[in-house]
Amino acid sequence: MARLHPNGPRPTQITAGRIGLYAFLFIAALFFLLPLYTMVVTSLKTMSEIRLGQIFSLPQTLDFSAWATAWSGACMGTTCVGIRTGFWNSVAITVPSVALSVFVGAVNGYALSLWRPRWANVLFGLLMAGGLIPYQIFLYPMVRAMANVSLYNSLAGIILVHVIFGLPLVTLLFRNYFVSVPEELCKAARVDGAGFWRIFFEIMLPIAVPMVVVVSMLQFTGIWNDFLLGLVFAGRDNLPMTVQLNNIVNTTMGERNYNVNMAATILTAIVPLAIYFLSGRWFVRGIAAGAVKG
Amino acid sequence: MQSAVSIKDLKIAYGDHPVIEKMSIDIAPREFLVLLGPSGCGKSTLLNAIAGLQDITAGEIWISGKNVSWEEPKDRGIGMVFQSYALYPRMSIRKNLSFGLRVAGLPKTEIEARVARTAALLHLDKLLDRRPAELSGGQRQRVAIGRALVREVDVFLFDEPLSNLDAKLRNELRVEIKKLHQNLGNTMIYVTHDQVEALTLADRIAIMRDGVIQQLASPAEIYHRPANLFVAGFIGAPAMNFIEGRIERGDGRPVFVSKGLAVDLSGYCFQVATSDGPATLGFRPDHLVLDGAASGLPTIAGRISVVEPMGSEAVLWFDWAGQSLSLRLMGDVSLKPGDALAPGLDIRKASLFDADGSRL
Amino acid sequence: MKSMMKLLLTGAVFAGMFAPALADDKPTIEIMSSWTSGGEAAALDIIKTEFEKRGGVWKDSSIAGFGAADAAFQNRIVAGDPPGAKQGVIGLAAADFVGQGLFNPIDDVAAAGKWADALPKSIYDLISYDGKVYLAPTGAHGESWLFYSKEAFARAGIVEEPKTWDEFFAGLDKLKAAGIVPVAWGGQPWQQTKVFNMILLSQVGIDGFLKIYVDKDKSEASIEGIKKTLDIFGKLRGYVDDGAAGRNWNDATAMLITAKAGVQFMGDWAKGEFTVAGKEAGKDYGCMIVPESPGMVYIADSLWFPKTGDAGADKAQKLLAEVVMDPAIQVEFSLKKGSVPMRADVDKSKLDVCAQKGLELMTADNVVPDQAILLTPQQVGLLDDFVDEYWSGGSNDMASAAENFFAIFE
Amino acid sequence: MPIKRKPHLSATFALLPTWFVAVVVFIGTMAWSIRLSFTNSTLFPSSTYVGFTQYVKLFYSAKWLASLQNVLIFGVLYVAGCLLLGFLLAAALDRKIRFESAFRTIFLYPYAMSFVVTGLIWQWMLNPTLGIQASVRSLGWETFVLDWVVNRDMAIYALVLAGVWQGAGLVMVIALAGMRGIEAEQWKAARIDGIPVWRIYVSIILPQLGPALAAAGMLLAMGVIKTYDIVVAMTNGGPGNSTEVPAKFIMDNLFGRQNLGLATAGATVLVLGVITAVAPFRYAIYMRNRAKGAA
Repeated sequence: MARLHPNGPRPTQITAGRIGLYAFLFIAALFFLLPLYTMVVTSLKTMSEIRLGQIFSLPQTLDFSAWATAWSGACMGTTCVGIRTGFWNSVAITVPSVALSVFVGAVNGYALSLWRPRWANVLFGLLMAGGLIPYQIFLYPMVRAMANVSLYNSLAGIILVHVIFGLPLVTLLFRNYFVSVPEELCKAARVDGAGFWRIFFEIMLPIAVPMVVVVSMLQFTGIWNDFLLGLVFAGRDNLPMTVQLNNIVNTTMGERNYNVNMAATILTAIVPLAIYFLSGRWFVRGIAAGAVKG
Repeated sequence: MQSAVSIKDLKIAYGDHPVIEKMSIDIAPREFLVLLGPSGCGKSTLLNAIAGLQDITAGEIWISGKNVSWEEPKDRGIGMVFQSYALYPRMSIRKNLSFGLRVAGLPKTEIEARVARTAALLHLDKLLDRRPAELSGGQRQRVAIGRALVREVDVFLFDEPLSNLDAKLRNELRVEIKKLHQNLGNTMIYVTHDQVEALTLADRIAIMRDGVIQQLASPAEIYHRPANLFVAGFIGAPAMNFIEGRIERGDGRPVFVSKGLAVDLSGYCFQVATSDGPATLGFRPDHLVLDGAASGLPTIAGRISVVEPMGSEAVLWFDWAGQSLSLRLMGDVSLKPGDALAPGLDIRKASLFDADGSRL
Repeated sequence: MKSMMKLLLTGAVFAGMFAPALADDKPTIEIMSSWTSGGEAAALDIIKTEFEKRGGVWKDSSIAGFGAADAAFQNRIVAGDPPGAKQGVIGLAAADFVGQGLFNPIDDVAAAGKWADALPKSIYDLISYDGKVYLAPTGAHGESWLFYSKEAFARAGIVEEPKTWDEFFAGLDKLKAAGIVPVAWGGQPWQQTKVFNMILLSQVGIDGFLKIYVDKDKSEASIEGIKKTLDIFGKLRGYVDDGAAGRNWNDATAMLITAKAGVQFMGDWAKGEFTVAGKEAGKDYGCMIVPESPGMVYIADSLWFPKTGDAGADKAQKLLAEVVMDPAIQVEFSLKKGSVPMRADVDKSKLDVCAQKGLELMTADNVVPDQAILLTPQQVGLLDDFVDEYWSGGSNDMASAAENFFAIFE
Repeated sequence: MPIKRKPHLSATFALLPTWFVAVVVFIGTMAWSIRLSFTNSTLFPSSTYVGFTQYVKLFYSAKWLASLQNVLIFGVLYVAGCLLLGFLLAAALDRKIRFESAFRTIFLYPYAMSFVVTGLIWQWMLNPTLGIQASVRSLGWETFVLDWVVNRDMAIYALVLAGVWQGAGLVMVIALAGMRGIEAEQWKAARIDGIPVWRIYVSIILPQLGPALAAAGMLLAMGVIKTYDIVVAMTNGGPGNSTEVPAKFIMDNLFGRQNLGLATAGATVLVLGVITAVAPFRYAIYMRNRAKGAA
């Protein structure tokens, strides 16, 4: 074969490395997608088909009835209304919890890193230690305390609990973010006469938007997916979707409808999933903007 | 006359670690004071303390006849420019300029007028609606200066404002700042580690080291009559030449003696009475005369090692008694490395320091 | 933030003030149960319908999973805001609550309804603490059942229900030879413990069983019984499939329904799964008490009545206790739930073959209570640990295992 | 005259709620737990002190000991696995490939799923009679074995697998962000030096991502100690004690087994253990920062 005389742009080549790279990515994608695929196909099968035990096979006929049942017909105890009602409870719990905890976390991070009041390091250390305690152990005393201030079994109560348990993580993330903000910015604003809150709202919060996005998404996922705290603190009128999902999925002696379970599971996960699918790029951007650093 | 800024017995410490020890300075109205020193000397800390951004441990700070030691920065009547510009990234230039005024609750028309005025002064008119990220470094620093100007205060503080800029921009902005000072006539306190900035801008320079002012004087005084070895060595490029030796009074006239060199000191203007003892002779490269024999001055003979032509001038490095000395020449040079030379030393322009490094 | 918090707090307080005002006068009760799946919920609905018919207002707080429901219930008690009724087993599980004075007695209802006559004595004792009746029993589940797939038995050539463990294991071998999974094993601790108990009962008899669990008797006979039980229990390891560990009982039942497996040890609630799949007792699948067993282990559910400090709720609790013990309701409830009525004086005709067998044993008092009734919750947990450790540890050292067994009670 | 300008009151004030939470909730709960761990509390707190009895019981409990060992294995492998897979995925995505954003979304979406869902689905997938094993065998490979969930020796790795599936995406995003932040000139320099691509990632990029990966690791590690949901959903601690974890042990004893004393003893041991393990690190970082600050 005559060797080409190098001239002009170098021809692009498909190398073995390139093929290997794509092979790796496709295999990884398969690994990540397989569970979701399984859930979706199972939710579209009938129970008799599921009993055959071929979890990866496509459904013989598409049967959407499990979805309808999960959303509005599945029974929990003596009421059969599906997980529909829990959806709005989850929204009512998650949205204010996320907003409040992002706000408190941002203030904490800002105060701890840019103002460093007395004992700031001690407070931060305490928070980090608190973040390591398994939260099950908090239930008992927290329930007592919440009952004492009449917040037990209330929306405000469950929101407060989420904010408290979210504090270590959100504070850590915001603090690490604000540490990288030049101190001079804060000084300049003080010379301009702005106080603690003014600097926070007009200068620091706008800078921290990427971080707010990241923390919001992390918190949203965490709070939306929470089961135990919602079960214990929310009260029967505010039970989140996960508790209802558990009522459908988790049964000790009753029969299990796997198709309904899968449909209900996907329905419960659909909001955080949608958020990641739709605003994943903001999440990535937020992290790239220095949201998570050492 | 009342001082614009007055520091009285100021002490600043981080825990047990003192940064500034008992410092007092008076700065006159309209004065341009430069705080100069190597990094870590406490100059920025001092500036921050004046601004009210740094808590002080003891002492007082007065601005325009008012004790502001405990005041918030905004109440001290100061404007400040930072090294990193510290522009608010999410605000337009207009908002950046007007932020302090809005915080202070000034009427809208007044704010607009002031912003317009400042923008015109600093040629920022066309940039007002941009974000900081869309500006060049020089433009950003002009905005930062504008943010201080727009406050229309008596005292401006600059914290190494030009350090982040490239050499050309630095020169341009330096001139602008000087012009600004001449036109506005405010008091300015300017922190830098760049001696050229200090020498060109300052009315007075305070040279600091380890939290202590080494010399507070006009640029000329500091250049020509450094108060101690540290100041002498810190100011001037290339640095001052030093020769260690002794002062001896053989027949009543003081003579500096070192390695075969003997310089008659009768022309030197002693500040203090001296006795015999070890001393350091310092002289700037430009205080050597190339042709020593012709000038009738004491000569220091050596051989050229390096020639640095710089266009309008040149620096010659030559070896003398095992150390390298420098000499500055105006105009073109025809000398080459290896050539011998014996420049003359004008003792009236030289400096003498005692064993502790203090000027004699 | 502060004003926002304040707003939230006031909102919550207002909501709290107005909510109860909606349902006054009528006896209102909040029921916390773990009966959430089809049959269970339908059974609960029987009680609910009757309760509402008699003028009560029913607020459902169902939480699936006993662990989750227990956690929620205990936290409600801690908060001083208990529900009006909680579904739970009879016996020692409720003892601590009663001891702390947290439950209302329902003595007058029991006296008026002559519960002492209607219930087997052992049950009556287990719902009474210090001579007072506290719990209203809903129904009992037989737990010594061995279900088998008739199709699988036919394919393996097994014609008769095995009478002894030896016959049983011979049958299992036949199933294995026929390429069928012999035992559809549910490898979860609570299921395994139930199997252990049914075998234990078959080995030590009713008195021996009670001696061990009630008197914590550690005599030679008891130790020997435990060893024999462990022997049989351990043998079963050879007859289960790979997927047994962690398997839900209903998945195991599904293996019988599709004739992939031969037998399953389970409580009578498994019938519900067969029924849903359209299988009929006695025709498609068989139910028998495990070989050599003189009786049946049972678990009995009841309603607990915490003190709420609300007169309306007290009234409702009494009404609810009446409803639960109504003979007709007992049968209806059991039909839906697949359980056995508690009362001896009910109409048996509607019950299926299996339930009738169970009720016979019940009325003859040939039954022993499940460990959840006889042991404290700590001990129940340790027993689960013990059985699970023996099963999955694969050890055959019965002597030291028997030693460990008795350590549970220390 | 002592001069003490008032410290920044607003900042102190703004942190008051957090102080309240840290002191009352975190320290308060710990104090409460420690106190109860010395009592014989069962269903409700009691004030009969029994010394170290609960601790003795705790360390005689095979379940507890197994749970400590398991959480250690799980924690190390889970964090390491997430970091490794996350880094590899990020490096692959960094190679200017097509459909990058689609791949990125696919790798990240599991992070939106709860551990409960993750556990449930992987239990299915790894179950030998239902999941991957059965499907592969039905394709003809009769000896294929993937029975991690039900295998006593492998169950803990099944948890790791599910955990990595869920958490690797987060690391991938963080690492990718870090890679994009690395100066192009380093790539140019490395190309001129003729260094192979993989070598650049290992020797040049990886060290620079150190802090970012450490932060990601910290984020994941904070979750490890609380590992509960995934275990309950996937194996419920079994087979045997092979996947028992401390948080589950505590939860079980707190409610189901009505053994408050033992639960609080477990919690105390766990928290003190973690603090003694973490404190030296934090102290080292603190001292390093201080040294930096003073210089």
